Amino acid sequence: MPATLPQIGLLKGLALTLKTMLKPATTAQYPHVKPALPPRSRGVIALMEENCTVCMLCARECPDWCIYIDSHKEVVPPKDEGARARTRNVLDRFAIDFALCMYCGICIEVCPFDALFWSPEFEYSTYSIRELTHEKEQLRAWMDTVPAPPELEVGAELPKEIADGLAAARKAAEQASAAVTAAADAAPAAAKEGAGPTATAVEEDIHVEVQIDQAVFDQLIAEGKTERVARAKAKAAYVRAEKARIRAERESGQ
Amino acid sequence: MTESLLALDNVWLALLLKVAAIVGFFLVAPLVIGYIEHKGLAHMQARLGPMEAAFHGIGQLPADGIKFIQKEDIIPANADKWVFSLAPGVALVPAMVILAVIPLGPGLWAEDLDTGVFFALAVSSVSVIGILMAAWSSASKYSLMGGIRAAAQLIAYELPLVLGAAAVVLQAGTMSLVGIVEAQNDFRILGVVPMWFVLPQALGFLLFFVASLAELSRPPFDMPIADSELIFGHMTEYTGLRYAFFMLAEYAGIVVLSALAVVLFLGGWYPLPGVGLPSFDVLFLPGEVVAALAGFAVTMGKIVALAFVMIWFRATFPRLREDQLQRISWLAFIPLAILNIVVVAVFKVVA
Amino acid sequence: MGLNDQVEVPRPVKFILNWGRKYSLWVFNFGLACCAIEFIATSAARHDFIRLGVIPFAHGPRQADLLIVAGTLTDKMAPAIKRLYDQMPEPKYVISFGSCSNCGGPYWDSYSVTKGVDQIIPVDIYVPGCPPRPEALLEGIIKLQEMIQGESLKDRYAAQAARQPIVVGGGDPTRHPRNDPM
Amino acid sequence: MTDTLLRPGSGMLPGGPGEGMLVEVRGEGELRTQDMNLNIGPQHPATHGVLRVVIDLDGEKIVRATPVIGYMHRGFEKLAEARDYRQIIALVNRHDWLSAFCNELGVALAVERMMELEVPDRAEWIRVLMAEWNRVLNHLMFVGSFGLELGAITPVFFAFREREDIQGLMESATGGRLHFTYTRVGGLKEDLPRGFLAASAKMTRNVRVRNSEYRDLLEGNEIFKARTRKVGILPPDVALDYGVSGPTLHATGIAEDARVTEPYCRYDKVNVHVPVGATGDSYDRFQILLARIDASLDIIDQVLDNIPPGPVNVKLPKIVKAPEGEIYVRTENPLGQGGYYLVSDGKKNPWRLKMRTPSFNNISAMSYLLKDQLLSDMIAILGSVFFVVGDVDR
Amino acid sequence: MTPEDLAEYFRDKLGARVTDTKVAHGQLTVTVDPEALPTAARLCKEDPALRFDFFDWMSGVDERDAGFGVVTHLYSVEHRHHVNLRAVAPGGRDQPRLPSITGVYRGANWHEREAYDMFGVEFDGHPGLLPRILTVENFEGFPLRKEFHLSTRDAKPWPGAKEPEERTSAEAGQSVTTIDTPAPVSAEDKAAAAKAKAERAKAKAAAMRAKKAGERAAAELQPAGGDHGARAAAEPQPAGGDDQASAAAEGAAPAPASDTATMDAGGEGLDKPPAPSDPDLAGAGEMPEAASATDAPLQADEGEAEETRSASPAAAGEDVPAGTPAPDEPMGAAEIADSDIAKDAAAGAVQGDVAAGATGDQAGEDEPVDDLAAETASGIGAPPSASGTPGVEAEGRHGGATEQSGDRPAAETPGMNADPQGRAARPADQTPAPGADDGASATRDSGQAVSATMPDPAAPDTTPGGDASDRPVESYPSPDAEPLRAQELQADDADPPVEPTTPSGEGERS
Repeated sequence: MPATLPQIGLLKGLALTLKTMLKPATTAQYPHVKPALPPRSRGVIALMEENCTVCMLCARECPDWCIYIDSHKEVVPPKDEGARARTRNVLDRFAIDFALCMYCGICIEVCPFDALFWSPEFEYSTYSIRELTHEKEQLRAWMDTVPAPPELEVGAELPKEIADGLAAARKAAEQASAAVTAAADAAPAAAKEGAGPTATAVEEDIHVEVQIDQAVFDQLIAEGKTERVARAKAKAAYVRAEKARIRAERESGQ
Repeated sequence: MTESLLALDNVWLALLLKVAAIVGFFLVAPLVIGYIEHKGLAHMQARLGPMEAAFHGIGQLPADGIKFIQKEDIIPANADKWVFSLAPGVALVPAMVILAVIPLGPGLWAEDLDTGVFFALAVSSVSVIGILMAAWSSASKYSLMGGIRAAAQLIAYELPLVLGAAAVVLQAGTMSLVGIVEAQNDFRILGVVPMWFVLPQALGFLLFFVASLAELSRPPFDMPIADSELIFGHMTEYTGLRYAFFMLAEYAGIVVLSALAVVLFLGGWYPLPGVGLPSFDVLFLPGEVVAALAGFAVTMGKIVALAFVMIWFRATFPRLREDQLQRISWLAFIPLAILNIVVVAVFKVVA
Repeated sequence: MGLNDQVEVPRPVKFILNWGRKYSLWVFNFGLACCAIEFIATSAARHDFIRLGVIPFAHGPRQADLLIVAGTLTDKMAPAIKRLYDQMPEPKYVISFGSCSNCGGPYWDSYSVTKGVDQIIPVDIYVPGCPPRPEALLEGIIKLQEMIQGESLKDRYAAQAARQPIVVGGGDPTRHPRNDPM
Repeated sequence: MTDTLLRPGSGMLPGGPGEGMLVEVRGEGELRTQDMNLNIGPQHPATHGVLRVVIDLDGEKIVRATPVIGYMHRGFEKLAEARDYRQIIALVNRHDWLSAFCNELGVALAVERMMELEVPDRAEWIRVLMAEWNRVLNHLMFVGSFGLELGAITPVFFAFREREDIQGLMESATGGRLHFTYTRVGGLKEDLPRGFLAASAKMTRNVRVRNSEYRDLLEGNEIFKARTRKVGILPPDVALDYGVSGPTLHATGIAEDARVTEPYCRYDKVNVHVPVGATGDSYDRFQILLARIDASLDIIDQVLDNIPPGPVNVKLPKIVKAPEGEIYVRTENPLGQGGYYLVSDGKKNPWRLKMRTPSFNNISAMSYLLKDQLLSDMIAILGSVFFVVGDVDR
Repeated sequence: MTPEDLAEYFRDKLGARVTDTKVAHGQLTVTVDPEALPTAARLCKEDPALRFDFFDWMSGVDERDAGFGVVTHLYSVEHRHHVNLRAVAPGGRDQPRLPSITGVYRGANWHEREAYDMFGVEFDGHPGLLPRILTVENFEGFPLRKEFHLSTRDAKPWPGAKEPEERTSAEAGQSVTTIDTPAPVSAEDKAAAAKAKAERAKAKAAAMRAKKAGERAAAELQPAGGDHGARAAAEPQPAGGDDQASAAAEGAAPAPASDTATMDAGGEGLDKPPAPSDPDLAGAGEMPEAASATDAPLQADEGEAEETRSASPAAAGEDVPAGTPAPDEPMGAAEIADSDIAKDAAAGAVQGDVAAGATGDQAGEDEPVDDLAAETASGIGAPPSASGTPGVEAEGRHGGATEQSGDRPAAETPGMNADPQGRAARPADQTPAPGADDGASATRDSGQAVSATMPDPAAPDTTPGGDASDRPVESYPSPDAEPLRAQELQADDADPPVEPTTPSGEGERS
């Protein structure tokens, strides 16, 4: 027979479709049943405004240039009278254009102050494209939909902060026991240790007044560097020199 | 031979009632079949199908209808206007006309023609012209190719359809559909076992059923229409109500050809071979009306069962290439159909 | 052209007509890039937008009334989408699905990408994401359905009448002897 | 044969379709048949996106087929020159959108080899795990879409049922369903969430069972065999000449697989089975697809047994700069052999990043494959050469 | 064979024609002189010891002033070794030519067409380089050449370049000592640079206008049909002069980017990595001691920043913040825009001459119709490609597609009709949200303008939807497809003219 007579293949196919028909459907009826999303799901970016120090890193690292930040500087009056007044960056506007965003998460990864988080929220389609540019109030509102990060797999190395925290706690415990035996001065060091965030603990606490090292500045401008970079390098050189000097005094002092 | 319930003394009133019944059934049944197709197909694919329209999607096909009424009615500029507008009608009317002949219950038929089968099959071949008209007048390469393929396929599968029915007529001895149903009721294999024609003529039934699949361009024979290189075959250019007519023609075709198969092979309104219908009075309904309603329910049950098998095929099988299609029809089905007639004839003479 | 673009349709009739258009959105699968895969996932078993009345079997633009632009629209493809949009019969809606079709998304600075499909065809709903979740598309469709339910037919037909018929090719009668313009 | 432009009215049917078409008039006898120039695409009804094929038909037989590409060209190589390496990784997975992780992996490997960076062991193993899951996702999609091309609408729903489960698993680790952006130069973004490995083990068993369902539904189906047997046969030497790779090359009998010939990550510690076909027709390509799903599941099981503990990425300077020079890295993407030719001039963004994509070469062989085939066979062939248009046009 | 003895093998087989062989990262790159490329390829394919039968890929590489090199990668399935055949095309940067190897490897056909499309390297003996394989048929310019410029990156001021503004005490409402930057001189030279730039913009605008007027006279009038081109131009409320600023920024920004002189000189400027974390912008200051930044973010000393955990920038060496579009400007383009000098300079240039041909603008628009910026932008910088490269559209103009001079008269972008009530969502007023930062809107606006008016490529009768078959079909692909004439673009009757009648089809439209 030229054509293929219906053999077992067709009947097996029919049996399978009938079997599937009798089994319950796997549909999750969305509007009535909300999906259970894993904690890392990339739905929308939420901003914890308090953490943001307007370092502009996220706006610069974003491949789509879709984070718009306006800010201005404010002077914070000194807490106790002796100290100096500090200027602080205050965020005026932090908007993310979600029509442009490619949801790659680089801004969240690069933020040094953990101000940006992923939230699995996905229900924000709009009638007009301009409503897709969300301001910081909405981003702040999304903060409470941000779940806690999941525990890591067995055998994974713990993230740096937690690892440092544990190490610091362990060191503090040793020092505390050492303090019981040794003189009382060990205690304040341990206390500072615990308080210091995760920066590598700098023993001496030198506070240096920052100025421009004019010599370095002129030399750099001569080299053709732009004036802003030259200023920055000159200050760095000055601070380094200042610290070295202070350290030298301290050694010689002790 | 029982007389049609609708055969009243006033001819015009009877005519009006018959036409109303046919058009009513013609509009409602395809919607039911369409709904079954949506839900059946969905559950075979592990999903739910229309749910939101109105309680489990009952309102899905009426919603489609309401929407198609509001659609803009586009006629392609290069199209031949009149042929383009009439094509859906020509494709739809045959399905309605055949219903006049098909008995859906004891006494429930419009006209009991003596040449019932001949009339039904003759009218069913008119829809090919509708498809060709649509294809040629849409002035688009795709609809032209789709139309030509559809015509070749329909003509190829007309023969097994007719030959299958011919075997039944041979067996029943009459061309009238009511007569065939009655014949099936008092048909005994080897004189003792009551059976419908489906068992002795299983081959005929299979050919008839598969040929009606091809007649409607249903998968696995839907090469002319739902093919990824022919977009939508002859219906590519149709929008709005005209397209709705074509869809209605397709589902009505399923109802009509399943009904024909039920009447010819599956014993019409008889619930079981050899078992009659209950004809006692219930409440205020006289006996015949109760029997008619029960018969109608049984026939509809069988029609839905056959339609479900068509939907089942659609969910499972890929498409055949049209040269394979033609080869199956000419080289396999028609010889088998002739063989079937010969066997039936021998049995008719011997038994 | 009749009164339907001057007089508001009575409320119950309007409700039924809107209800019909709302639950029968035949979608034309204009899948371009990665969002097309999420579009197919939405039509597949787990999310199944046929539940909402969105039927994916519309083969050509002629039978469709919802165009979901899923993926990056490049400049070479723009005339094609313009023609397909023109071919769709009138009560038609467009959902722009994903950042690429919203406004160019990750390819905002590419030399060959159209920055947003709303420059080519009018868009009703913008679904953000790259690619957005299937549930996001479902939510977009539900928003569209709410809009359709509240739509006024008078304005729709007025808008339709205001827009001259899109006679592509200048409707030059000599092109086709038999085609005598009315 | 001359190209004659039919005057209005001189066409097959006066005023009807076919008039004014440029046709090649052939056949001297009274039965003058005319070829029809047909356009499939660029909006291809099947799920392949925007490939356009211009065909000259003599009746139903294809005389000449020319694929026209470029409808999805987004200029990645130019954009890569204006982005740094992390941003490139975020952008590169949008090109072959069905094998996002393998694309990212290629770029990361290229930069790491140039910087001679030593990636932690655990990161390498997790990369193999994710690449293989991505391969299963890709092949499931093509099992579904090949059935859809031929008219069977159910396999695509079954395939997506599995894809949804696997995508849920991948999303729990990377956060994305389709574009994971999980690789970084020097390892991965972060480690797997708890319970991922256990869920992976359960998922491989469940997908293996479902895989047998596809065999019943499609592979065994006689109509499917009739449509695909001996259709679109590609001889091995022509395949190599066009640079075809992946399942299409393996169907012709050549087992050229970068995971075996040049193992990267931890593929040398895992035995990779490369299924090979006999005749190189569409049916072989489909069978290889199903066999590759099983092969990938075996690899996943082997990886799950020996993922070592340890860190997942290397502490890198803030700006990653590839040193001067050029390098070509080959990886085995699900659709074929993907590669990255990176020329760097020491700055943070590459001087030239050429992305060698498998689909570009596979589709260039299409004009050879489609010659003298029937029109409906063309659909079977186009469906059986697995390609993604974003991969073709970059 | 190992790469080294492969190199040997090539040297003795090809002798002088091999100019140099290099082995890096375990891969061999053989540079042959251009004419010998086909012979080298034939050698690789037929030589039994090599048997490079797998044609992997071929692509161009921009070799700066040496012109363009083409690298072909071959692989042998049998011997499992690779080779990179490299040849630098003679003819420098304007006429690079190379012999084609489609004779040896059939796979080279598409790769050579791509090399032509991307770099402009012609291959002698190739069956048909045109029509262009990847870009739009009449795309002008070769994208992967280094002088081809991603102009969206210039049009949109880089959000990363924004600096925290120094607010006067009144505004900030707190005691703010206005911190005057130690080097007062920078203000003057900044203004001078801005003024020079504005001059250059004006000169270029004048030249462009002359050319455009000539072109517009040649191209016939736009078709009368189609409704009024411009979308309802609801103007954004200028948020605190932002529009003007961004207009100026755009006005200012493209100027520097345009003259190629600065392009080559400011090498750094070429590649515009938007993401340098550049030293002096980071506000981290010395992390360890001071809780908050000790002084203005501008004065971050990166010396201390080195060992801090957080992201304060490591690379002290980073000189100019490469990200800012203007390569040699100390400040980001946005800052120039903020300074008042540049604003009125640019505005002045723009306001001076309302382009005669600005079509489709409603009269009542308050903002000056700066059609000119569109012309200046499309004239300079990015080649006036009809492609998606968005000519800079001054911010705040009606977003929809207006008639672009010299381009195919815009197919009327539907949605012109302000569909007042029902589908207000129709983007009747696509222009940016009031106060939406200029960045976002500029992309969408600048991105919008040109790309909407698509040149209809050579009449592709895109199915489905049924293209009327009686349309004259050019034989496709014809090797000599000359660029499309304007009227052919217009008479795009591929789509059957549509006669919409009222929905329920009662009665034809009269």
